[in-house]
Amino acid sequence: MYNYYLTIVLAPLAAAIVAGLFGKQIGRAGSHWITILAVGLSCALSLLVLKNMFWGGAESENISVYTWAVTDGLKMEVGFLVDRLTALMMAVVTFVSLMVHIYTIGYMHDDPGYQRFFSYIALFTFSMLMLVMSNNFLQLFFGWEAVGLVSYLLIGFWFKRESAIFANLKAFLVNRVGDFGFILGVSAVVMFAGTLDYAEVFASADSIAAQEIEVIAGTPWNAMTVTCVLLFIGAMGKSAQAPLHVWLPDSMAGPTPISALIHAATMVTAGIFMVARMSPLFELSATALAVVITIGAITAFSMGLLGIVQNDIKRVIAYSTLSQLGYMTVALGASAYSAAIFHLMTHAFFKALLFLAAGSVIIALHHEQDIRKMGGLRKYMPVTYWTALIGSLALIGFPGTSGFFSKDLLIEAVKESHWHGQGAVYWIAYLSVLLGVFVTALYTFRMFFLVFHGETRMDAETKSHVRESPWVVTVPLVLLAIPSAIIGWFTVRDILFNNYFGDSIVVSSAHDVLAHMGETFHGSLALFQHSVQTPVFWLAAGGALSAWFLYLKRPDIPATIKDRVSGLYTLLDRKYYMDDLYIKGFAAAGRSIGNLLWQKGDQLVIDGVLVNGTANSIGKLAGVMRQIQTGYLYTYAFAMFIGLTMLLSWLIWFR
Amino acid sequence: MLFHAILFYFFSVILIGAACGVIFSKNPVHAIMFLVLAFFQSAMLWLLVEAEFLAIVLVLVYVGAVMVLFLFVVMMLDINVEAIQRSLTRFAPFAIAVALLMAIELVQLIWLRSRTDAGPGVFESYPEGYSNTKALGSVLYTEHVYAFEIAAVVLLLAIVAAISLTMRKRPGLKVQNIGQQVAVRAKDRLRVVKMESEKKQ
Amino acid sequence: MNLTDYISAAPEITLLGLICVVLIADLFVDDEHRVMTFWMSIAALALTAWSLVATAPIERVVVFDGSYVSDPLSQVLKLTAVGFVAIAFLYARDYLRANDLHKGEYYLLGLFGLLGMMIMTSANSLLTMYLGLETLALSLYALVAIDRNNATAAESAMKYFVLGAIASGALLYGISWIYGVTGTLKFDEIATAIAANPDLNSLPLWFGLAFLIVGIAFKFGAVPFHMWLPDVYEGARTPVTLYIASAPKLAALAFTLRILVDGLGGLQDVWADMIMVVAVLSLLVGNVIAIAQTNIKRMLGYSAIAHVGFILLAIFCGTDKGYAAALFYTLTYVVATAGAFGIVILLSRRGFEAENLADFKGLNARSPWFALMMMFLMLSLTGIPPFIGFLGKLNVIDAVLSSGYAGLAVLMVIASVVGAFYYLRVIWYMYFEPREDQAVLQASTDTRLVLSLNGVAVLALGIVPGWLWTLCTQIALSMR
Amino acid sequence: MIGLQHYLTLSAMLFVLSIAGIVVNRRNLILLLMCIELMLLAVNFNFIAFSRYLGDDTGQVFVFFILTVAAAEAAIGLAILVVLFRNRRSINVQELNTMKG
Amino acid sequence: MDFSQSLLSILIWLPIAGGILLLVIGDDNDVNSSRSITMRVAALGITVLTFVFSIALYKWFDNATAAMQFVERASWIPALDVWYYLGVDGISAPLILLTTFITPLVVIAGWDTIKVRPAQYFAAFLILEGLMIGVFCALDGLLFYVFWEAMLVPMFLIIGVWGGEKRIYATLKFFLYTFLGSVLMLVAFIYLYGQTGSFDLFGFMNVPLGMTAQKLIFIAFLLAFAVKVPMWPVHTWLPDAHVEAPTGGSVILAAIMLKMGGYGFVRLSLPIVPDGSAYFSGFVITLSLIAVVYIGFVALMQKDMKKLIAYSSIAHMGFVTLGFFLFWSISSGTGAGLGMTGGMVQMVSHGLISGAMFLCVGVLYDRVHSRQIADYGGVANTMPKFAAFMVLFSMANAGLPGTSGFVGEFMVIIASFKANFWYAFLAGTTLVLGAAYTLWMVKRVLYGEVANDNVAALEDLNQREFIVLAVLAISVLLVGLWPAPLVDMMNATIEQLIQQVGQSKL
Repeated sequence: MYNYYLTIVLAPLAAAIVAGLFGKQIGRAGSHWITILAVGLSCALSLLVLKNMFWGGAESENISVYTWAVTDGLKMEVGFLVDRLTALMMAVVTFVSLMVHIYTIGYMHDDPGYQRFFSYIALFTFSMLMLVMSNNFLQLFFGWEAVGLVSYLLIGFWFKRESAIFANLKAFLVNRVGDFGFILGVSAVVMFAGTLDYAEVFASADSIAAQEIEVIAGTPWNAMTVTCVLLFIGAMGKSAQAPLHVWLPDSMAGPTPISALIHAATMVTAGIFMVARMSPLFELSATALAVVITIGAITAFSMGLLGIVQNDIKRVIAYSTLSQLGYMTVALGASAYSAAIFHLMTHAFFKALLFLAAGSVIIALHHEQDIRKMGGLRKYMPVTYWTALIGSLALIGFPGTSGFFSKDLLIEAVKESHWHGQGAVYWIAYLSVLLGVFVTALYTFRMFFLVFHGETRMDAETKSHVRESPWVVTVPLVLLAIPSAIIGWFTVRDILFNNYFGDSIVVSSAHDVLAHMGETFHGSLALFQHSVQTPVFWLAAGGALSAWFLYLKRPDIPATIKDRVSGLYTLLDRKYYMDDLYIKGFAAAGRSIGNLLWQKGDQLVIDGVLVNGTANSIGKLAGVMRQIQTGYLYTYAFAMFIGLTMLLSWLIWFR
Repeated sequence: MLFHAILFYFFSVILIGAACGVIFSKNPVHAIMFLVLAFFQSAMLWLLVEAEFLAIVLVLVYVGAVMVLFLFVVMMLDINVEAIQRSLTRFAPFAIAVALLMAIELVQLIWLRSRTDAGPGVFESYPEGYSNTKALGSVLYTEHVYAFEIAAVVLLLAIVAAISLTMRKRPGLKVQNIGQQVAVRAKDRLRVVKMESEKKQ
Repeated sequence: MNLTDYISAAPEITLLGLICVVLIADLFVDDEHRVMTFWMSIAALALTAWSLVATAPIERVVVFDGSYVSDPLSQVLKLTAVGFVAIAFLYARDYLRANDLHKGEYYLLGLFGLLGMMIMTSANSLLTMYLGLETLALSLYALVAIDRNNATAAESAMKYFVLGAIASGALLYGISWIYGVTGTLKFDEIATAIAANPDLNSLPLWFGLAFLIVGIAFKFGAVPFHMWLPDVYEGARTPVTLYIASAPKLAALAFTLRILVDGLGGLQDVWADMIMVVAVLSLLVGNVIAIAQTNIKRMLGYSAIAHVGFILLAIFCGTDKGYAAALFYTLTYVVATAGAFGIVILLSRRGFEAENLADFKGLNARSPWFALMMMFLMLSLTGIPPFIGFLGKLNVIDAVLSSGYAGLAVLMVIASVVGAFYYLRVIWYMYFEPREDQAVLQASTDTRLVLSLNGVAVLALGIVPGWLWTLCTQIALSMR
Repeated sequence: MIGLQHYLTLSAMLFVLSIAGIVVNRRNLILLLMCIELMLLAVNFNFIAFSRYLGDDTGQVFVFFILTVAAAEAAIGLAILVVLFRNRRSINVQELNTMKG
Repeated sequence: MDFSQSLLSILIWLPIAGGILLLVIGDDNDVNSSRSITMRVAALGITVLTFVFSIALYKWFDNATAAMQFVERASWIPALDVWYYLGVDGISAPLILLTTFITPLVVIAGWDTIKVRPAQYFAAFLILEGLMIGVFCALDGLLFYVFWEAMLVPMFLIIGVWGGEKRIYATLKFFLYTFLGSVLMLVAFIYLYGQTGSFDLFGFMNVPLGMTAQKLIFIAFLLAFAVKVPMWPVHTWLPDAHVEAPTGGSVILAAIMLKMGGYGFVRLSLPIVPDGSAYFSGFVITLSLIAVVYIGFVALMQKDMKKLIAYSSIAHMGFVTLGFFLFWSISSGTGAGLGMTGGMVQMVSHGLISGAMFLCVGVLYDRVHSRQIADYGGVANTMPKFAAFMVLFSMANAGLPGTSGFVGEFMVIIASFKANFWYAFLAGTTLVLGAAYTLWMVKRVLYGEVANDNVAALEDLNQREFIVLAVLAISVLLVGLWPAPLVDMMNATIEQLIQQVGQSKL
């Protein structure tokens, strides 16, 4: 299997290098072919690996590829840990990536940076695979940052656009804030476990939990809590959890395919994956889990609300992604790691689908992204319409769709988690995710109705050109719609309750909500049948109906509401002023501190006073001292005279 | 002894007075005269301690030669005495204070610190028939012959230096060159020019 | 008086005889062939050097009833002095010729000065020391004023003369006290007297010592007895400055070592303190004021003051290492400073004195080679390795540290950093500024050759300094 | 009883006076030369006094040489003075400051 | 052919001799004249040859031992017991390789852009190269100092002659600053010489010293090395020197000369005065952290690209000193070695990255003659290849894993966490600050619409520039992806160093 793994990882890398360095030579077709073939190969092999795991009963493998460096007893290696969790992630990543590759042929058809784009997304695939397949923290961090890099490059793909290059810088920096926590977390791991290797770290998890660290002198904290919280800060950055979420909506400035791939399906879920991967550690710190669930709950609800007021189609989906990531995080905090990963998977499919559908709409409308200028596209773009509908239903958790299974059970798990959690936090989390369902449905269908139903609001010029996208666009839509619709049915039992993940996810029995739920789980069908009895269903339905009522039936009401609660609206419209906080607060403060230190510290005090000051004062001293050399003979003689007298005085009186 | 002391103080007071005169007199010629006076007083004082040879040399060399040289230079330079209004430097008071300080130190040294046994050091009188000149002469050319030679060098050097500094050939000076005059030949002075006789116009 | 006395003093006698020969021969040389005098002087120097080598004593010899001493110190200093005088003559020749100053007197006075230096180096009594000093001083006064039509030269000569006379007056006064207390003028006898009677080590002797130190400090140009030095360096014509800046430093060193070590070694704890104060002041004042200079001769004058600080600090240690370091430092300093003035002379031409720092602008464009040489010399003076000046500083600092004065060592190096500025400024002008003077450098081949050798020497010596240091150590050990 | 100390004191006074004379005089250069002569005279006093006190002739020999050298010095000093005067037409100490700083 | 016995001498003297040869060939300001071409080819040939010899050094280097290798020992100044004593170990060999690697690139980078006195320019670099290698090889204190100081001179000239407008201020500041620092080191050396009777560095390491002496010596060393590194607050010479230096000068300055300081710490401070180092370790760490944070903020606000990179160099070198001095803060277990290895790797990596960054700026400067960020914008439109390189190096500068910039930072942060959470916290801020100042510059320079006519007229990299940057890019990635060969070279030496440092000399 070792060669398979290497191939899975290196094929996209090789393709990326070829397409990137020799793009001109191999031409546009050459570059998309080579990358698609490479990613296709990866995908096929990943599915093979997944199959072996799922049905073949293959054991997880921990392989070292090469030694990166060894020093001072710390072994730093590059290697693969392929277990069931990894296998699932690999399959998801390569599959979505492949779809996006194909889709890109159509989407980027006229772009001058065609080869570059393929190179980037292939490189991204490589990076993401390195991340998920890693068997140690070093490589994890490598993948972590590498996907960040590609994300940076892709958000700024259209580097002439001010918004794009602003967004990519912002994305990178905000991610870096997370990485800052993450690297400290890795350091903590090394400090307490003395190794970077997952297996060894997990093996010594108990000893870590037994240690203490005084971050603030005099207040010993549990080492595991510190480690996990630091690691989770990394996850917050990558998975865009509040308050480090601000980069994700802006990242929509990049081309739509990468919004689908990176900013919805794969990269942003790296944080979720990482926490799940670190479950042996997080399980040992209740405090860390409480932090996780709190952050997740805040993100899930508050980001969903923002989705309602957005008018940019991609931004709506982006906020939805934020909200869904919040859901996953909540699940992590509830120790329902499997549920989080399950939702991660289904979300990857339907959110990629939604983005690609949105992209399809955007191409059709010549890069118009404002949903107020759309409407009634149903009749022009049937394939897009239907696939988008599937995606939307999955997103709101319409019974039977993949989203239904994952979200419904996730919420259930959160509800259940109160019995091991720390009281209020879990109730708040539960409430948030529950209300979030309504919100999700509301903004999803608001967007859906505004885009596809109602009257057409675009100008005549555009209208005349609107037609369904080419097959390279629609085929991926269809291919993604299939799993979005049905995959939940087949996998929910195995993933959540049949201990599919085995050893790769560790849940202490005291926290094991899923096992608890598993006692009452009677299969997908039963779940489907009981769906109408759950508040989730009614909330979702309520949300969708409200959307229908407000945006199709009575389009005048939203404006009225807007006026009534203008304060709230402004708050939402300004995204809780978070951007202002970052840009006018932190960034501006950083710049003024920089200026202050530079102008006052470096230039004035150090250079001006100390360095040049010394030099100048020596110069001035020279100027003063040379005055003594008057040129007059008597002064000279007098100096000698004084000198002599001084010597004599010293001898006679002081010696 | 008392007489000796009276003489000493007499000459000393004049000597110091003359020295002050040198320093403070307005006219350089007066200053030179004061200096001559000082030298004379010194010679007297030296005689008092039986350093006859040096006393004589001082008068001969200094008064007889050096001071004359000074006088000569003052005259030659034709310094406008009126223009040189004597005045002291700005820090003269300060300088005098320093001088006083130094004088106090020296006096303190001489009288208080110089000897462990108090009381002035006494000059032993020379025995009868002692010749100061002879004594000096006998060591000068034996023990100090090397120094003596160097002194000669110094004088030679002074001659060379003084001449090289002050002697100058003035380019515009009209002087006769006797040798040239004597060696002159007629053809050098007289040129016989043949020319055509002029025709009458 | 016997023959050995005269054989021992053969170098001085030879030189004196040759001076007389040159003096007379010069009368018969007309202005066009004045270069003959130069060659005769060189020949005289060569003969003197030969006689020095030929009569080099195996061990310390004292003759002329204790007036004259010949030992390794005197031999080495005399030989190097002869060498530097020769170099000075060579550098001076073209300059003098170009500026209508080419008279026999420069060489003659130079030779007289050399004789004075040799007498000083070999003096074993305060009397001969004084006479040697005056021989040197009178020659220098006259040399400074040698350009009779130059008002600044005359002015500086006058200043030099008056202050020099005061200094020798003070020196004499000091000598009289030493004589009065110890009853002798000979260094070895003074030392014996002090050793024999510790009571002598008291204030009267100290006062005498203080006056002697004034003389020493003046000769070296140490603060606050340095005031003459910048004016003389600036005012004198460059060849004269070159002369004053080089060989007489060696004589001053001999002067100091003979008096303070040979004679008054027993009073080391007294003079060390005085020397230290003077040295530290020199170090600071010299380096700081040099920064403000725009005239390179004056700047080098202040730099000389600063370097004297180093030399005196080495002597201050009062150890063999210190004396060796002082000797080493002086020798190496003189090499560099002679070269530097040589370059100044090289840049000058008829009617144009390359006195200002600005005259060095763009030298690299005019003559890369001599710019390089000047850079070597400046770096050596700064004390940058691998140039010899560095090892000089190293040895002095070593000596100071070995005597336990870490603070002084730090002060010394910091002063060097301050000093680095003005040396670097010369390099800056040569390399970083565009050329302003378009004239081609004119110099005869032998001057160019020797100047190049001089520049390369600071590097070569820096790379192979061992023999010189060994020599200096041996000399220091032989002094007592 | 007149003895060593008296002569030394006299010499010291002369010495200090001569230095002071050089320092306070700001007009006439030739006066400086005379002060130097005075200074040497003071030194001579010292030597003679010590020589007599010690009963040693060397001191007097020294004085002899000082007189010689002083004469030579005076000659050169006056020569320089003459050169200076020829160039400057002045022997004013206060005008002797073209070089400074 | 076995020349391993004189390999180090060859490495030192070959370039110096080459420099003299170039001076002999002489200057010709016409770039295309045959003399000029001969001279340049000679310069390149010599540097490449030196590099080839250094490969031999790498080949024959024995990773297993901490002892000095390729030792050469000959008496130099017997009177002072000074030896021509050379040798390398795991901490000097990588730096020598770095030196020989960077210099040919500098020669290529200056190939035809230096119009004035090219022979002197190249000669200065060659001589500088030899001297720098000398510093890394010297095992005799005096020899070390000689190379150390002599190095200043060529750099002084490089900045002064071929520098920018304020070059004279900058170069004087550079020289005097570093000179001031190093003279005190000389005093310390001489003191140690007084204690041991020779300048042998091993003698220095073995001589017992009292606490006061150790403290004073440490301060003297600290000043010398802190200026060189440079550490806050003695860093202000660096931005000026970098900004005014010609591209090659900036590259050498950043890539190698700054390493002298770090090298000095490990070669001299730590083993010679372990207790002094222990006493001051907290102080040094504080300064290092200030460098990381303070300078990070300062770099953010720079308007001049070179200045920005210069400031970023200071911040990055903060990691080096931080790594070296963590030893005493780590109470138990391993980690100190990690810090030291991290510091060493950071030095090598910073050499590559900052060199590359300066070369990038040089590429732009050669075309537009401005270093101001504001004068650019949208360069990626006209110079895509260049932009790719610049982004890569910027990322490396920001410490992206997979590039060499990450390796050292990673190790040092891990080690500092072991020492103290807040050390790691402050050190870690570089992840944000480093990215912020580097990428903000990238954004303003490379991205966006074409800002002005100058940018519109830019031509992409020529072959020469491409080769230089490509070689650097490959090495940056190589070290980032597989630092093991580099780290293995150091391990044994650092292990021994740790032991040495752990033993009190009191």
